[in-house]
Amino acid sequence: MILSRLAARPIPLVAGLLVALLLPWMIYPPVAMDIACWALFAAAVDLLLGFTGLLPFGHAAFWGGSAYVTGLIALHAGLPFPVAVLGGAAFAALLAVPIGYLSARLRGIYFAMVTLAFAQMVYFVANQWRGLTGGENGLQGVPRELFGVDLSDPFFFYYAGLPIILLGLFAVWRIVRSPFGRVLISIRDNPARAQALGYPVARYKLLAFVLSAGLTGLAGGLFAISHGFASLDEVYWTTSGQAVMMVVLGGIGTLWGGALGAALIVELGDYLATAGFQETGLITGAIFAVIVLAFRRGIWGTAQELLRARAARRAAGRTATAEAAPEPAPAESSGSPAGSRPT
Amino acid sequence: MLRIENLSAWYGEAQVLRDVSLEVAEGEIVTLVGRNGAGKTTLLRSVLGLHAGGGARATGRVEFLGEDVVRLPAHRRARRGLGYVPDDRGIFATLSVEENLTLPPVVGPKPWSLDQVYETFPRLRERRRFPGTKLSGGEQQMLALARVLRMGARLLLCDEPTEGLSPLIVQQIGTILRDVKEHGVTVLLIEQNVHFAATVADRHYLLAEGRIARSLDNAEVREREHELLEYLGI
Amino acid sequence: MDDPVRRPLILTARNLVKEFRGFRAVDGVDLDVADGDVHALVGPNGAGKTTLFHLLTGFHKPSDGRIRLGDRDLTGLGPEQVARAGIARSFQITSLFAQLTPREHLELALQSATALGWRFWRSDRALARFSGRAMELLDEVGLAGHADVPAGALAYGRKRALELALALALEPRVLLLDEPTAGMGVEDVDRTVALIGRIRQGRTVVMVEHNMNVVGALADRVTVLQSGTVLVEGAYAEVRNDPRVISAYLGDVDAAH
Amino acid sequence: MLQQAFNGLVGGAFYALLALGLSVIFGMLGVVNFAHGAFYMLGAFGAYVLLDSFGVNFWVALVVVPVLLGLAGIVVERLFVRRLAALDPLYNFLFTFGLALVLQDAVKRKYGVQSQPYARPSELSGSVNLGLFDYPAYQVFVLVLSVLACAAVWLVLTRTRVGVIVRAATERPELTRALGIDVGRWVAPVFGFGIALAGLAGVLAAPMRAVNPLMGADLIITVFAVVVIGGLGSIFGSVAAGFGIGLISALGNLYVPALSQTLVFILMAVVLLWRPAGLFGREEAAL
Amino acid sequence: GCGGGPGGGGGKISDGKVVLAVLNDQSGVYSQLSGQSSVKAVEMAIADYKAKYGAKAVAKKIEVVSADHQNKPDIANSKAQELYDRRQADTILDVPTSSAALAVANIAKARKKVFFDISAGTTALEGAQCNKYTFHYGYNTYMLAQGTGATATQGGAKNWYIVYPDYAFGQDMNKSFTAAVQGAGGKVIKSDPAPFPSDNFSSFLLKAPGLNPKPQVLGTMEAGGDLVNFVKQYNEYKLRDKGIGLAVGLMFITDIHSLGPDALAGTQFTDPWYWNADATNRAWADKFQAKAGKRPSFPNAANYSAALQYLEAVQRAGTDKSDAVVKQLEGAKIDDAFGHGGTIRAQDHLLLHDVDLAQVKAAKDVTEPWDYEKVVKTVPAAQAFQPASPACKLG
Ligand SMILES: Nc1ncnc2c1ncn2[C@@H]1O[C@H](COP(=O)(O)OP(=O)(O)OP(=O)(O)O)[C@@H](O)[C@H]1O
Ligand SMILES: Nc1ncnc2c1ncn2[C@@H]1O[C@H](COP(=O)(O)OP(=O)(O)OP(=O)(O)O)[C@@H](O)[C@H]1O
Ligand SMILES: [Mg+2]
Ligand SMILES: [Mg+2]
Repeated sequence: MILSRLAARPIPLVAGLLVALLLPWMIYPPVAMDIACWALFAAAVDLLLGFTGLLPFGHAAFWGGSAYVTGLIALHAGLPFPVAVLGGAAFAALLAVPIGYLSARLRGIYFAMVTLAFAQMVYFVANQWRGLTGGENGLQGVPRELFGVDLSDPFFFYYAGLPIILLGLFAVWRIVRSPFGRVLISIRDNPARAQALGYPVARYKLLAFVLSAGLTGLAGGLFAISHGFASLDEVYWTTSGQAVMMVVLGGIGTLWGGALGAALIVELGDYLATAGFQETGLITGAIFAVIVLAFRRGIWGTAQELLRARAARRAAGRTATAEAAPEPAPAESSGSPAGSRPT
Repeated sequence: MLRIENLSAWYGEAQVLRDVSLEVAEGEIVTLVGRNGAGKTTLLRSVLGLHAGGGARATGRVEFLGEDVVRLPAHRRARRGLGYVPDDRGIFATLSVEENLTLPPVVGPKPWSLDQVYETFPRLRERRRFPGTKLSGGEQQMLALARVLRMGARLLLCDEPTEGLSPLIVQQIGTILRDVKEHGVTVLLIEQNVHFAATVADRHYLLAEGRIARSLDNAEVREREHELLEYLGI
Repeated sequence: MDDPVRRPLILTARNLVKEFRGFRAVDGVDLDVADGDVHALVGPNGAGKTTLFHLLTGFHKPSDGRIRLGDRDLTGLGPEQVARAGIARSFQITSLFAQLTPREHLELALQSATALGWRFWRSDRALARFSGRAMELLDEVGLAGHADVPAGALAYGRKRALELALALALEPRVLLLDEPTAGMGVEDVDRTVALIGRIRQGRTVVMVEHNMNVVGALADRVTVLQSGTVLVEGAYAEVRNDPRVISAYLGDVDAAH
Repeated sequence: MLQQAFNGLVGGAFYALLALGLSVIFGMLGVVNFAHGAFYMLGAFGAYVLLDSFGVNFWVALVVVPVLLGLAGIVVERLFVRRLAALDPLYNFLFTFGLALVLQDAVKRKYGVQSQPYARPSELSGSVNLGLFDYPAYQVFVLVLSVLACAAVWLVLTRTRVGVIVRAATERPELTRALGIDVGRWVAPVFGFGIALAGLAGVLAAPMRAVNPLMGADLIITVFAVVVIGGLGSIFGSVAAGFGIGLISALGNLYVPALSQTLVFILMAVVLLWRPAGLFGREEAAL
Repeated sequence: GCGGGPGGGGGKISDGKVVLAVLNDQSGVYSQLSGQSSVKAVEMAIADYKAKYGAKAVAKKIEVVSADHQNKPDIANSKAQELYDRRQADTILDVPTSSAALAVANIAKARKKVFFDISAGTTALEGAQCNKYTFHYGYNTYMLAQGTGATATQGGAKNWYIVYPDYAFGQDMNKSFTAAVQGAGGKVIKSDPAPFPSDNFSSFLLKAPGLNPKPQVLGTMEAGGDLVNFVKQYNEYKLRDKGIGLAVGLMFITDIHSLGPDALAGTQFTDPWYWNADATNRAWADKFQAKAGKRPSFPNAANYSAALQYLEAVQRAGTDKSDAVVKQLEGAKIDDAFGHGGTIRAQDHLLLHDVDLAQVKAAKDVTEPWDYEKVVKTVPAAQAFQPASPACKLG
C-alpha cells in the first residue's frame, strides 16, 4: 500500500529524530550536516521519482542555484542565514517553473535527459556569469550569520541548521500524504487514467517539480552556508546523479530510504577521501550498478519487504483462516513510470 | 501437422482461451471462425510463441510436425516452418517491398523464388522499391502472403487475410490460397467471413467463449449458415 | 428501442480524421449520439473504435473534424478538460492505480471536481469527506466488500466493475465504455449487462462491444465501423439485418454483385 | 567566418558520431546509454595507451580500439544490460550511469585527471589549403572520416541484409521474431557496434582534444541535447542535428560569444516547445 | 563532539605537536609540479629545523600530513576544514589553483589558522581577499607579467597579440600583461579570449600574421594541457618563421619537460626560482634529488622555505598560537634556499623576493636532465612585485 503509511508510526519517527539529534556526537559534525542536507535533497528527489514517476536528472540546477543565491544573499545582505536559505529555495522554485514547464510534458527517459540538459545549461551560465558566481573560483566566504551568534563551530551549526532540514523533510512527508500527493501517486501509477478522471496531469507534474525543486533548494542553500561556499560542483551533473543514487540506494518511493542512502554515500565518500582514495565514483558507481541490477528496492525497501513478510507469516500463524491474500509484491517497475520497453 | 491440446491463455487476469484443442492435418486448409474478440488471434499468437510477456500467459501443449514446440522461442518455431500473416499484415514501414519479402529466412523445402512471387503478384514487382506501407491494403495483404511463401513455410497461419479488402481482391486471395494448397502447403485460416471460409477451406472450427464449440465441414456450414450467423452474433 | 422519434443529440462528431504517419485509423467519421441512448460501436479489430474513443476524450488530437458535446465545442481539448466537460470513459485494457484501494480510487475521482487536489499542505485525511459517496458508488457496482483491498489484488471482473464506478463518480453526461465485458466469463457478462442497464438511467452511454448479445440487450443504436469509416448506423434491429453488415461478415464474394 | 563554420563542422562531427551510436543503441534496445561518453573517453585513452605502452601508431589504433571497445560493449550487454531489458528503460539508464562513473574513475585512478599528450599522426601534421584558407590537415581528416563513417552506417542500414534486419527489429521486434529471425542475437552486436562508434570518435579525438578521464562526461550531456533536438531514435535526425548543432554553435560563438556553451540548450528548449518529440522524432515521446 | 573550536589544548604547543599540512593536487595537472614531492620538501625543512635547534626546539613533535584537493575549490574548502579541525593542522601549505587557494584562505580566516599559499598566482590573496592568517609565498600574476611582458617589450618586441583562456586566471593574466606591456611602452594590438578548455587554436594562430600592425610577439596565457596544445599548433603553423615570437604567461619546468625543450626553445618566461640558477639553489636541489629522486620545481623549494620559516617563527614566538606566529612572520627577512633577498610584507603578507627571467634552452644545449633553462636576468624583489594594494585590509 502507500509505503509512507509506515512513517506515521511513532516509533520510527522518534527513532529517526533521535538519530538526527545525536548524529554530530557520533560523526564529524560537518559530515553530519552534509548528510542532513543530502537527506533532504534525496527526499525531494524521491518526491518525483518515487511518488510522481519522474526521474529528475537535473536537480543540481536547483541545489546549486539555491546555493549561489543563498550565498549571495548571505554575503551581500547580511541577513540571518535561514532567511538567505529561504531566498535560495524560492529562487530554486522559480527556476523550476520554466524548466518544469518544458520537461514535465515528457515522460520516462526523455524527461530524465531533458532535465539533465537543462541543468547543464544552468551550469554553463553559472560558469560564465563570473561577476556574480565567481566562476570556477566559486562564491567564497559565505558568512553564517544568525543574530550575532557565533556559529563557526560546525558542531553548533549543525543544531542551528537541523530545524530547516526537519522542516523540509516534514514538508515532503506532508506533500506525499496530502490530497495532492494522492493525485501524484495516481499519476505515477497511470497518467492516462488520472487524466481521464479530470486531472490536468502536466500541471500537477509541474507543481510537484516546483515543490521538489524548492525543497532541494532549501537543502542546497543550507549546504552552501554550512560550507561557507558555493561552487560550480554544486550545479554539475554528478551532483544530480548523486542524489538519484542516494534515492535508489535507499529505495525508490520509500521517502526515508533516501536519507539512509545519503548517510551511506556521504560517509563512504568521507571515509574514502580521508583514506586518500579520491575516485569515489569507482566504488559508489559500482555499488549503485549492483543495486540497480540486483536489489531494485534499495536498502529500506528490502528491509520493509522482509519485515512485512515476517509480519504476514506471523499473522498467518495466528489465524489459520487468514483470508486476505497479502498484497502481491509491487511490480518491478514500482516507483517508476508505468510502461515497459518500447516495442 | 499441428496439434493443439488444452490450450489456455490469459491477458493479465482475463482468460481468453479455455482448454482449446484442435488439429490440422498436412495439406489441409482449416478455418477458425468466431465472433470478434473470441480469441482467434490469441490462439494464433500462442501457437507462434508470441503470447508471452506483459501479462500475456498461456498453458497447454502445441505440437508441430510431431514435436512439442511450447518451450521454443518464437524464431525457432518459425524456423521449423511456421509462416505468419498477422491481422494487421505486419508490413515493415522502414523496409521496401522487396526487403519485406527477403527479410525472413527460408525455412521449408519448397520456398518460392522472387521471380515466382513477382509472376504471381505483378503489382508487387511494380512496387518493389516502395516503402512497404505505401501499398494499398490489398497489396499489403498480397505482400504478407507472398512473404511467407518465399520463406517456404509449411504451415501458414493467416489472421483474417480478407478483412477490409474489396471483393475482387478477396476472390484473388481465395485463388491464391487454393493455389498454395496445390503446392502442398497447409493453412490455418482465421475468418469472420463465413461464406468466404466455405469457398476455400476443407474444415472449420468454431471458437466461442474461448472454447472450441464445434468442428464443421463445408456442407454443414452451407446448410446451417443462418444458425451460424446467429452464433457469431450477427 | 423502436421509438422512431429520435431524442435530441448530445454528442456529435463531424468528419473526424486521425492519421498516424500517413495511415488513417479514423477516416471521416460522423457520429450522432442522442441524449439518454445507449449507443454501441462495433466493428472488426483495428476498425478504429478505440482510436475514435481516444479522439472523443481528447487523448488524441484529431487531424481533422469537430466534436461537440451539447452546444460546446470540444475539439482539441485535453483529456482532463474533456473529462471536466462531462465525458467520462473506461479503458479497453484495465487501467487502474495498482497501489490504491477502490475506496481511494473513488475518493480520487470524486475529488477531481474540487480544488482539493492542489492542497499539498493538507492531510490526505481531508479526502474522507468523499468516502460516504465513494461507498455508495462501490455498493452500486457491488464492490462494497472490497473497498480496502489494493486494486492490484482485485479479481478481473471486480476491476472492470471498479472501472465503471470510477467513470460514474465523475457524474458524466456521457459515459464511454471500451469493451466493458471483454475477457469475462458468461456470469460476469450477465452481471455487467445488468449493471450497465442500471447505470444508464439518466445518462448517455457510448460503448465499444464485440459481444453482440450484449449489444442486443443494451443498445438503442449501433454504429458499425470498418477500416476507419462508418459502414452503417441505425437501430440494432436495422443494423443487424443490413445487407452491408451481413456482407461484411458473410463475404463480399457474391454480395458484391 | 567560413573557417569558423569549418571548426563547427569538425566539432559537429563528434556530436554526430556519438549521437549516431546512441541512436542505434536506443533504436534497437530502447536503452539510453549514459556510459556512451565514458566509452568515447576509453577510445581516446585506448589510443593513448596503445601508443604509450606498446608503440602502436594512430592508424592501427583507429581500427583496433573501436573493435576492442565493441567487444567490450558486447560483454556489457550480455552480462548486464540484458538483465534489465524487460524492465522500465530507466533502469538501464541508471545502470549505465553507474557504469559511466566506474569507468571514468577507474581511468582517473590509473592516469590522474591531467591530460595525456597524444601527437597527431605525422602524415597529417601540417595544414592543407582549402582554396579560401589554410586548415589543419588533421581536422580535415576528422571531418571527412566522420562523414564517411556516418554515410557508411547509413548505407549499411539501408543497403545490406544486416541493415534490413536491424531496421525490422527496431520497428517491430516481435513480428521480426515471428518471421524466424533471432532478434536477441543481434542485440549484443548492435550494442557493441554503437560502443565501437563511440570508441572511433574517441580515437579521432585523441590527437586534437585533451585526453583525460573527464573528456566524455561533459560531451555526452551536450550530445543528449543534440539527440533530443534531432529526435531520439531517429538515426538521420541524430546525425543531421549533430553536424547542424556543431555549425550553429560555432557560428553563434563568433557572433554571441557569451552563448557559446548554452546555445545548444537554448535550441533544445525551443525545439521542445515547438516539437516535443524533436525535429525528426516520433510522436510517442510526448505524453 | 570532536568539533573543537580554535585554540584547543592548554600548553604552549596545541595538541602537544606542530602539524604542517600540505594541501595540493596529488593526482591532477599540478601533481608533477608539486604534489607529493612538496611533502618531501616540507620533511626536509623539519629535519633542518630539528638539526638547527636540537633540544632547544620549541616544537618537539612535528608531523606532516597531506591531502589532495584535486584543484577544486569545494574539495579544498572541506579538506582545509578537515585538516584544521580533525587532523589538528597548525598551518596549511601549497594549495595550487587560485579558486582553491581563495577557498582555503577563507577557512584559514574563519579558523584563525596560518595558511601559506605557494602554487596559486592570484593577486586577490594579497588584495581584496587578503586576511591576517594568509601568506602568499612564491609568485603572482603581476610578477609574471612584469617579468615577461615588461622585459620583452623593453627588449624591442613592442606589438603584442594576446590569447588567453576565458576564465578567471586567464582574464587576470590578460589584464596584468596588458598593463605591463603598456607600462613598458609597448602596445597590445588585440587580445582574444579562447574557450576553456580548448583543443583548437587554429583560428587565432591563422589570424595572427594578418593583424595590422603585425604583432612581434604572440603572448599566450594558456596553461597546462591547453598550453601544450597551443604550442604544438604554434609550431605547426610555423609562426616563428613568420616573425612572430612566442611568450608564455605561465610556464613551469614540468611543462618544458613534457613538451620537450625543442618545442619551446627560445621562449622567454618568468621563473620564481630555478634549481640551477646558482650554487645555493643547486646545493639544495642536490639534497632534494637525493630524497625525491628528481630535480625540484619552484613550488618544491617554496614549500620547503615556507615550512622552515613557519617553524622559525614558532621558535621565536615560543608557541604555535596563530596570532603570535603571525606577528613573528610579519616583516620577517627571508634568506634561504628559496627566498633570496626576501621580506614578508607586513601590510599584505606577500613574500617579496628576487625572481628570474629565464629562456628555454635548445635541446642541443641541455647538458643534464632537467637542465632546461638559462637565466637571462634576475629581477630584484623590489621591482618584481607590485606595491601593497589599498584593497587589502588584514583583519
Ligand atoms: N493486449 C490485450 N490486452 C488485454 N486484452 C486483450 C488484448 N488483446 C486482446 N484482448 C482481449 O482478448 C480477447 C480476445 O482477443 P483476440 O484478438 O484474440 O480476438 P479475435 O478472436 O482475434 O477477435 P477479432 O475477430 O476481432 O480479431 C478480446 O476480448 C480482447 O479484448
Ligand atoms: N498510436 C498509433 N499509431 C499508429 N497506429 C495506430 C495507433 N493507434 C492505433 N493505430 C492503428 O489504428 C487502427 C485502429 O486501431 P483501434 O485501436 O482504434 O482499433 P479498434 O477498432 O479499437 O480495434 P480492437 O477491436 O482490436 O480494439 C489499427 O490499425 C491500429 O494499428
Ligand atoms: Mg483477431
Ligand atoms: Mg479497441
